[in-house]
Amino acid sequence: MRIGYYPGCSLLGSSREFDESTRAVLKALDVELVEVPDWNCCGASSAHVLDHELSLALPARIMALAEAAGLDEILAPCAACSNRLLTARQELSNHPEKRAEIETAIGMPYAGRVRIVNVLEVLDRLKDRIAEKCVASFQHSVACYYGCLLVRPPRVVDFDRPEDPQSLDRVMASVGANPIDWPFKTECCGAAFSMTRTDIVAKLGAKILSGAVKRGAEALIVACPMCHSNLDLRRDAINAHLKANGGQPSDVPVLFVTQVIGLALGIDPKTLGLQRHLVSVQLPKAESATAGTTV
Amino acid sequence: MNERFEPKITAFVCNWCTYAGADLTGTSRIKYASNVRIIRVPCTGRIDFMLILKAFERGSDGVIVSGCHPNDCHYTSGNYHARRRWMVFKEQLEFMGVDTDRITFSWVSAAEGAKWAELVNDVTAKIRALGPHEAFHALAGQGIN
Amino acid sequence: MSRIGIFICHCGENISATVDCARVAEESGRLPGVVHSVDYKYMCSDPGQRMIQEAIREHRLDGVVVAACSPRMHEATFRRTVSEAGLNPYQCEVANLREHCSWVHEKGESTTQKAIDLVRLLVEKVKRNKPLLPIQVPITKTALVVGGGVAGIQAAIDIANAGHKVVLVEKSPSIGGHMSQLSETFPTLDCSQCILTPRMVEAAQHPNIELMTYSEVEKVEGFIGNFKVTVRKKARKVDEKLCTGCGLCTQKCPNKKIPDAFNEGLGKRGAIYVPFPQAVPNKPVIDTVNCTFFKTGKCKVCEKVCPTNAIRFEQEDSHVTLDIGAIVLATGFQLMKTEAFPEYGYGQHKDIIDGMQFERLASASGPTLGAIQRPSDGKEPGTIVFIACSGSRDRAKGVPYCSKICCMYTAKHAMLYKHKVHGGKAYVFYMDIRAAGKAYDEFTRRAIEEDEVSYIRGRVSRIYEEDGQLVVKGVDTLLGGMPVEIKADMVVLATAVQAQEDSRALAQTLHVSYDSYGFFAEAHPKLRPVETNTAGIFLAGACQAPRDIPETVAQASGAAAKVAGLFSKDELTREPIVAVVNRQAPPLFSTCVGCFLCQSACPYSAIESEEIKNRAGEVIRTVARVNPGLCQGCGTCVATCRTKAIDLQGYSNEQLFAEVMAL
Amino acid sequence: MADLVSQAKELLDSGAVQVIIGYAAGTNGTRRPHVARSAAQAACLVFDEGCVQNLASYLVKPEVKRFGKAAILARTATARAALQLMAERQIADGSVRILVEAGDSVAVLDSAEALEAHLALQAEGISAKDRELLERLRAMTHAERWAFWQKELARCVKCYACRNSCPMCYCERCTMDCNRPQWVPVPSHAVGNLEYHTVRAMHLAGRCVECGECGRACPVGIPVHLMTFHAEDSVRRQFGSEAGRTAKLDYALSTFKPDDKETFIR
Repeated sequence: MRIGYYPGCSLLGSSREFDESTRAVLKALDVELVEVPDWNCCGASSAHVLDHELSLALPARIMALAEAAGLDEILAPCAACSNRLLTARQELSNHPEKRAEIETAIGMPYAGRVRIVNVLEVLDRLKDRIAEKCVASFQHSVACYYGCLLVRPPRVVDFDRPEDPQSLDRVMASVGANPIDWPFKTECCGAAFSMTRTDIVAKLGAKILSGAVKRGAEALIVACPMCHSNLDLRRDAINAHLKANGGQPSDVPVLFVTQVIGLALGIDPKTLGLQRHLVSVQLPKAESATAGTTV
Repeated sequence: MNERFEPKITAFVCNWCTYAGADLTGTSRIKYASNVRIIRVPCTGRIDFMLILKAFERGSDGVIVSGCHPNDCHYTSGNYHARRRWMVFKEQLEFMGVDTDRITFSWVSAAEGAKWAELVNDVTAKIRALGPHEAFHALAGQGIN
Repeated sequence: MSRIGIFICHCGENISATVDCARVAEESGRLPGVVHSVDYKYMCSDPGQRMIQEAIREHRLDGVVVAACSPRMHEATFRRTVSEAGLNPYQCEVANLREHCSWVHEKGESTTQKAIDLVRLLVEKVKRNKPLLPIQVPITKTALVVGGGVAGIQAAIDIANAGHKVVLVEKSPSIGGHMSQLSETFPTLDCSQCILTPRMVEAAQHPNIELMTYSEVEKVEGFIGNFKVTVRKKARKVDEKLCTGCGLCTQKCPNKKIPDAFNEGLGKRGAIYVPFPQAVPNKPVIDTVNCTFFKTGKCKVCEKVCPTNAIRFEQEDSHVTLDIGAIVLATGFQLMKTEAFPEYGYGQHKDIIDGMQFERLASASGPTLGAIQRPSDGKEPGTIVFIACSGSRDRAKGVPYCSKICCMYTAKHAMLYKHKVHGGKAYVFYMDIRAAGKAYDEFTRRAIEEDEVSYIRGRVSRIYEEDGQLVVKGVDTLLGGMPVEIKADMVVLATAVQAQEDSRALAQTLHVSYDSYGFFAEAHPKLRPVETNTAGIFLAGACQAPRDIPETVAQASGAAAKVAGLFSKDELTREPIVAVVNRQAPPLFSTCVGCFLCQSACPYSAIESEEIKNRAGEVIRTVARVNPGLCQGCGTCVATCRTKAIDLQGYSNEQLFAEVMAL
Repeated sequence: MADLVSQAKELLDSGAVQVIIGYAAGTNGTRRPHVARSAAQAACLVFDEGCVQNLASYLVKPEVKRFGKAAILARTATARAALQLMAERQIADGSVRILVEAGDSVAVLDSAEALEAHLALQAEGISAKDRELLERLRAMTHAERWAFWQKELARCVKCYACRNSCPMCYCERCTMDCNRPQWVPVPSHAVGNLEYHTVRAMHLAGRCVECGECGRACPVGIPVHLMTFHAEDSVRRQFGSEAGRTAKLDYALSTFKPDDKETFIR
């Protein structure tokens, strides 16, 4: 299996471990990742509110480059990236008249052939192979946290059930984890407010975190760099908010889905970038020998 | 030839949807090309494919066939039967080398007065660009073998 | 040679402003077969119509073309005009010079030329028109009402009071429908049972009404005035004639753990049961799915206790065929289930209920005898949240329409709660308050102002359980979009009103059309709201669209009036625009070869087979025959027939061919 | 086919059938239709590769029907025609014995059900040559196809041999002979020829059993069968049904599915 790969900026910066673990896991699953050559910013968080044409042109260039490279699928692990790519792809396919304009802007042909997939789709597809290659089952109760961008807006992303997604739960179950039933799967984490309004992030993050802990989660599993940042990087703020409001601070770790799969496949924690987290990944001892990893 | 070619367009429309839709175009005073002549039938299911051939034989440069949208047929399913007939008829004409760009099939409901005007204008412009239906006219002009 | 008269109308200036009417009259007058051609200011006026009639007499016209507005407007007028002058009405055609010409094109030569062409086409057609006679169809003066809710009951009573026989078919064991489940009704808060029960009894005892409960319509054949309806009477397993309705069997049934559908699953009933105490008829049925005897072959307690030996375990479903003249569909609605809401916990949480469940809780005859208790632990909820538009006006749920009744019943629910739970707190999340109706807005104002129900304008994004309570997360859009969180003991979802599960199948059985949501389609949304497109079938109540009780009853009476109108005559006159299979001189008899490929093309099953016999009674050939009572005149068979053996009167092959050849 | 003659004699002698429609040797090694009404007449029956003519058209002829119960030698196309004729109520189920090749002898199929079962195993009958011709025509541009057919149809003398040889063209009064209105001009004329062949193809769409008899019958060698082949193929491709495969009436042009997929209606 050969698949295009678009890491985007987050995976080179704040979420390097997502990039590292994705590459490591897919390599272990015999998937060849072909990085889109000369890729650019997807335009997330600013382009689509400032300049509509730019918000189409930026993703279009990425997809056009992938087409030129002979790829028919791009894996964009970052939820914001995949969302922007999907949005542009849909708009250009619904309005073919805009295509010419965009082609002029990016200076290359764009046929709209490339499909965009997120990391859950790919892992869900591979779950039989994962189960087959699993050497250390991840026997922990986990809260699968999808966030907003993976499933919304349903008309654009057309992925999983928008109100109650299941794919991450399925993938987690395939490596022996116990995904808990909880109502915060798609609640807002504060996303881009991570920098500008940490107070909001603390409030929203506190809800999600305490909701998971109360229902017995030993780890939160995410597939979006922003979710991870808000729940991991902003943990001090979240805990402070919890403390101030009569809640219970928590050091439950937040893992990328690829890191969990990596551990289950027996990949070295360092390769998976577990050491990069601010909340250290300490899991209670489970029956499985390798599960109680401390990094 | 300075004079603009004015194509002759014949429309076979069902009484309940497209005919009424064209009435609405009128009551809404939406202007459209005057090239079209409407022949009213109760239902698209009634339209014998021979009528279309005859319309071409009589010098039509373009033909419009229009009725109720699927599931909206006044007679519940006449348009579904018509749709199948056109699906085969169109392929057959293409096989015979007849220019099927000159036949436009459409669903125009009784509420789509604007769509009717747009349809007639589009078809008129398209047929004008294609020019007179020489191939068929030439046949009609030929004598008996 | 034909003698055609042409009458060009100016329609004031509506036509003459862009069409040179005088020239149209002049040029059309030169067409072969045309003996008279004039133009006039208003053809549809009295002098205009007289002008046509005089011309018919004077010029011995055998065909008339009126070139005026759309035939959909005045074809009937002009056909009447010519028939008064002694011409067959179907010898008159109307050319559409207004809607299809003068109003849509600029003044000029091409517009006048088009008008001339349109007239010419119809002149060629009318030359081939044949005098047609209206079709007379006898009427069976018995009505069938499908559905025994308030709509069906009202329609049945009204038709019966007009002196006609009615068969009222209801699929459940009792008539009464959803209205019998309601606690109180808005905006008067009178008890639903109290006003409905007398009507149920009236329907049951009316000499003109035959009640068929626990029965379903299985097949409908025929046409207006002459339907043949097959009804399946489901086996009650109880002999209705012997049963006195004493209720001993229902009390003694040892299996009392079955969720009670009448109480929306909030109560339990036995395997032999009467749906509710006031049921009509008050005769029990055995639920064979749950009955111990039918599951294990042992028990028969009901049989043992029955004082009249009315239990019939061996009873089977039976079929009855009815001759029916008109049908009223009153099959009602269903509520969207709470299972359809993943964001509100998929219906998994016992204390998140729908509106009908709340009705049962609030009903004095309900499982809690009218006490508001939450289903999970029977506690009285101190805080209750009502969510209007649950599923309604929500494209993602496939219900973009307004369910119409929820604003009102939610206000009623909140009010009933406040009246029963003093000191309780009630919240209502809403999008808009739609309280258009007599005394409706006053009612919702009363809920807000007098009963102090807190109305929050906004949607609820999620409900989840935490620490034994339900956390309702929503937004208050009047507070600048501030998030709102309410810890509630119980939540009531005013779920969307939807078409019945089997409405599409029933519509197909009856050949009536339905909309994309499965509601039956009326013939015209404004002018024919109680009729369907199928002649002789009428609509009442929420099977057509969400309706409240007053509207439902009004529509039921409207449908009943239509039926009574139909039954006021012994014969029905129908338009002769029907298909006919040709007849030829022997030995051919007909060009129909009897392949019957037309049969499946007919949307009305109007094509029958007919045997042509010689004098000795031997069948010479079998040909198709169109039943003129069933044929609606679409002409699909005509275009299907290879030998042109079927033709459509009024739009015959000759007529259309002539029109095309005149192009 | 050693047993054919003895089987045929047996059928006639036993009174099971009164007439056998089959083939006999013609001139120059060709095969011609042969109608046997007695054991003696059955002696010259043959059934081999040369027997290509679709004999089903004889089944509906009153002259043949008059003889009594018939048996017919049938290759796939003839069998399909017989079944389609049953579906169209032109011959009654059980009134005809269909004799199909079975090794050295013929198998006798005496019901529509048996015929259906037999045909379920037979592939469509278009020859490789015709298939290739069809593909070549389909690959042409509109203008080329127009030129091709105009050149071919210019030779048509409207003798109606194609119609008369077709087992499915059994109408007693054809549309072509209809004169009120005169849908298609009587003489052979450029417009009339195009209309006639379009009508023929449309009337056979969903009913053509793909025997190619019309093409063989054409005295001036126009490949008229390609037009009906294309029409039948169009139905098969778009609606999935095929003529002469079931005795249940399933005519593609008088049935429909609400979700029939087309791409051209706007």
